[in-house]
Amino acid sequence: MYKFRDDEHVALKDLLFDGMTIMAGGFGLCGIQENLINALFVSGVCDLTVIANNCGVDDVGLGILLRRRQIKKMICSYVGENKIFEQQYLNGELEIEFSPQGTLAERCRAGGAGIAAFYTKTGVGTVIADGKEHKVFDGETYILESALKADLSLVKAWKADLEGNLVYRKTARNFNPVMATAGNVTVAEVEEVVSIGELEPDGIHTPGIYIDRIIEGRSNHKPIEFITTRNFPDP
Amino acid sequence: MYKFRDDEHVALKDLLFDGMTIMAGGFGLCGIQENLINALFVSGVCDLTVIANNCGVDDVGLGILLRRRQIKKMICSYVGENKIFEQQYLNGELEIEFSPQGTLAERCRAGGAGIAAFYTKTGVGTVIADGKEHKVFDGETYILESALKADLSLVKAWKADLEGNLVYRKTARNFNPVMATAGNVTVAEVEEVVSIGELEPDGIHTPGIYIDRIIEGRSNHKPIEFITTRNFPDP
Amino acid sequence: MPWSRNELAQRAARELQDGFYVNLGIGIPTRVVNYIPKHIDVTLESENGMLGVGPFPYPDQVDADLIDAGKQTITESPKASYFSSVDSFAMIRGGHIDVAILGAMLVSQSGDLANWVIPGKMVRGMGGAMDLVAGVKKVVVLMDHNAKDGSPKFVQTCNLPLTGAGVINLLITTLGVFEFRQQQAELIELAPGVSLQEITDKTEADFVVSTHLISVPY
Amino acid sequence: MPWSRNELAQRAARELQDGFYVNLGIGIPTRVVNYIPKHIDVTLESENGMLGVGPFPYPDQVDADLIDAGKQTITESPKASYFSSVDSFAMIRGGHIDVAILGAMLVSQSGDLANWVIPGKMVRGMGGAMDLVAGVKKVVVLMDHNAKDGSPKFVQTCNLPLTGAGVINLLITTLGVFEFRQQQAELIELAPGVSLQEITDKTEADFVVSTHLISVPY
Repeated sequence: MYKFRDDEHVALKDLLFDGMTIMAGGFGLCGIQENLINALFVSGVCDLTVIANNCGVDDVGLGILLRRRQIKKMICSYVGENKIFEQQYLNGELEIEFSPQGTLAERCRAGGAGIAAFYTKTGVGTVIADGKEHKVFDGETYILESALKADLSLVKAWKADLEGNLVYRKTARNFNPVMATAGNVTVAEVEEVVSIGELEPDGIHTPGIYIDRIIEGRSNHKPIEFITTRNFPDP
Repeated sequence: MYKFRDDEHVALKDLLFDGMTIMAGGFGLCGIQENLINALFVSGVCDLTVIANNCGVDDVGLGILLRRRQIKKMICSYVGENKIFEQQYLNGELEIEFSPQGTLAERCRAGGAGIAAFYTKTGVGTVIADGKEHKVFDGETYILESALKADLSLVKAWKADLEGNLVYRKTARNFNPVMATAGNVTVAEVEEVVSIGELEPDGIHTPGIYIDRIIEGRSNHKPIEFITTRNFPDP
Repeated sequence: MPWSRNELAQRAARELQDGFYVNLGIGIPTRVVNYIPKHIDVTLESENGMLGVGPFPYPDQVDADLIDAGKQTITESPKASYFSSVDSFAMIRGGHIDVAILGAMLVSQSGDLANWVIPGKMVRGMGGAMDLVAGVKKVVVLMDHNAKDGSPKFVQTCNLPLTGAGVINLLITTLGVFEFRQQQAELIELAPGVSLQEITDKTEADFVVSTHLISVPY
Repeated sequence: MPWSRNELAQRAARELQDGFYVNLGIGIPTRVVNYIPKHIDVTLESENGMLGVGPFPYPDQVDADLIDAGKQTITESPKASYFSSVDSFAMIRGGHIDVAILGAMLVSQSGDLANWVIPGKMVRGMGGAMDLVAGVKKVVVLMDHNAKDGSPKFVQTCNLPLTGAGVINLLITTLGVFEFRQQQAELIELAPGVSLQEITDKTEADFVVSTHLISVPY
């Protein structure tokens, strides 16, 4: 019970400070924290370093934070289609650090799992390897990549119980479970809060130990970036 | 369908060779591969390097392989109560490499995940750190631990579908999912094989991509090392 | 006559075997799915966290929680499983995916791939492409043999930022098929009616010609 | 009079706070569970892969798939979750467990812990102990102040292989409580009726005495 908060503003209020680092789960617009991101926008917290796979689009997801110039630096694998982002980047108002998607995920995992750094083959021979330690294992070259941590992690799940055990739905899982582990404080936005005992213990994706606060999202628009369909078969 | 095999002998027959490295999931006697280990025993394959958290007890689990002196080297975190093991070790017939339990798990994960090595705090200042690379990150000292892989991984799950998607039950999960990822070939022993579509896609613990062959265990004794109970409450 | 883009996809589909786990990149590679022989069971992976990608949904099946790595709505096959981005890239980097089929801007004669920076456009990021080419067992690249202005895309050295160095196993262009061994390209197949002279003229890269070159008159 | 082993466990329970996630080692530490105040909600972790360890089962509830890290049969609490050994030690090493309470053979004045090699016996392995002491936020050690032969167990330097160097935050012995800060031990509490003279005589380690030393006459 003590983890549940009434709304997204209450859940974040005392956790925000200018210059902080925030991790946010999500892939494109799938599995993003609509309500918590809105609370970030309303709070006006600025000079943020944001670690997320993408930065939303102009009017949705993390993209809305660009309107008030709240983001100083993005650590991501792909920017996405975002005009304001492009403009601020080309003006030098926004810094980007690209990390290959798997390396980004693994760096967050390392941050949450007490691993300081790891050797990966990804990026060897590319600009990503510039300035990084190289080492040969079994005749193959690897580069050293370091852990990422955040002051605050925002995650979106399908269901939570009051202990903070989380279950995600389909591909909305993506970066959410790993980012839940790498925040100094982690706040989860879910579609439904259920009683303790309702989630199957063998089926829990994120154990409650990683979750400090939970809100039930007031709005769940779940926008879709590209709707692709096939035609109904002929009857 | 093509992954299912009739029994444990058929499943392993063409995969075994003297001097090979085998990983086996399980913690104590919980989540061990009773039938597959029996097939290893029957096959007589020898000079094995076995990577497992423990080595069973005298008459159960991996311990039975000691009777025919099939194991040359164990990589494990805890030997357990095993007289034959002790005897063969003290006679110099058996080599042991101890790895702290979390480091052992992480080394197997690295093997399966394309990570050559990683820096951990575990073991700094102990004999485990002897001869290993040390490096300071953010003022703390870490040691470099390397990946483990196997020619063959044996895992035990509760249920499998014919695609090889696995679900484990309670603490019988332990090392099984990670070892499924680090074998050149992985064979799963399960209590029940179900049709494709019967397992909830959000609840699958090991995706079928990691599983090459499946058997339904003929015997499931599931021995318990220490039965501890409390008294029934007074009526 | 050079292969059409659909024929590129059709040729790539011949690299798939029964039981393979496959990752298809955005663009032409997605068309490969239309040419997988019916008797072959292939499982499609999407690097945002699923195995067993199904076809696009009917309009009433669209689910915002179910998209592929191209952010398009999809469906799940009966054997589908979902996992996190961490587990997805552990699978990719760990060499568990059998084949990745990707597009390219430039390919070098030593098997370097450049496909994440488009000249003159803002750099949008490499997404999962660097992980895929570094980890997947076999990397197949599909591309037009030449750019729209006729300039070669199979070159001696890529003058664009690389996605991976020496990572390509098979290059299928509109004019032919090249196999890479020890970072050396070998022409193994010509598109129907394409001559060795033509492909040599339109290629900047050095390559050897297979003694078993497949060449079909148009 | 020195604390009994149950009183050690009782004293250790006072280190627990509402909402804490706790790992209890084998031996005396398991008794801590009997002294957790009713109004405090503590979640027990077992490093073989679960959070929310419940009490021992009734005889008809015994489940071979449900054991703790000591390989004893247990039950699950309603908020339980299961996970793999990899995820369990990611949790431990990543600093997510609030307190680990462990036993010891020897403890040094700089907070070194030796508890995995028993002199004269075959080395059975460290299990998860090295990971726990390296990763958990607060490491509390419970032990008899002296060995059966009277020799000190709180020493200047451990002459047994270490489980971790400088990892202990709080040492609770049968004679008193020591806190470690910057690898320097400070005596903060005496067992009832134990004098500063007695504990000093029975200790080989150097320690400072807190200006707020808690000392209760027996």
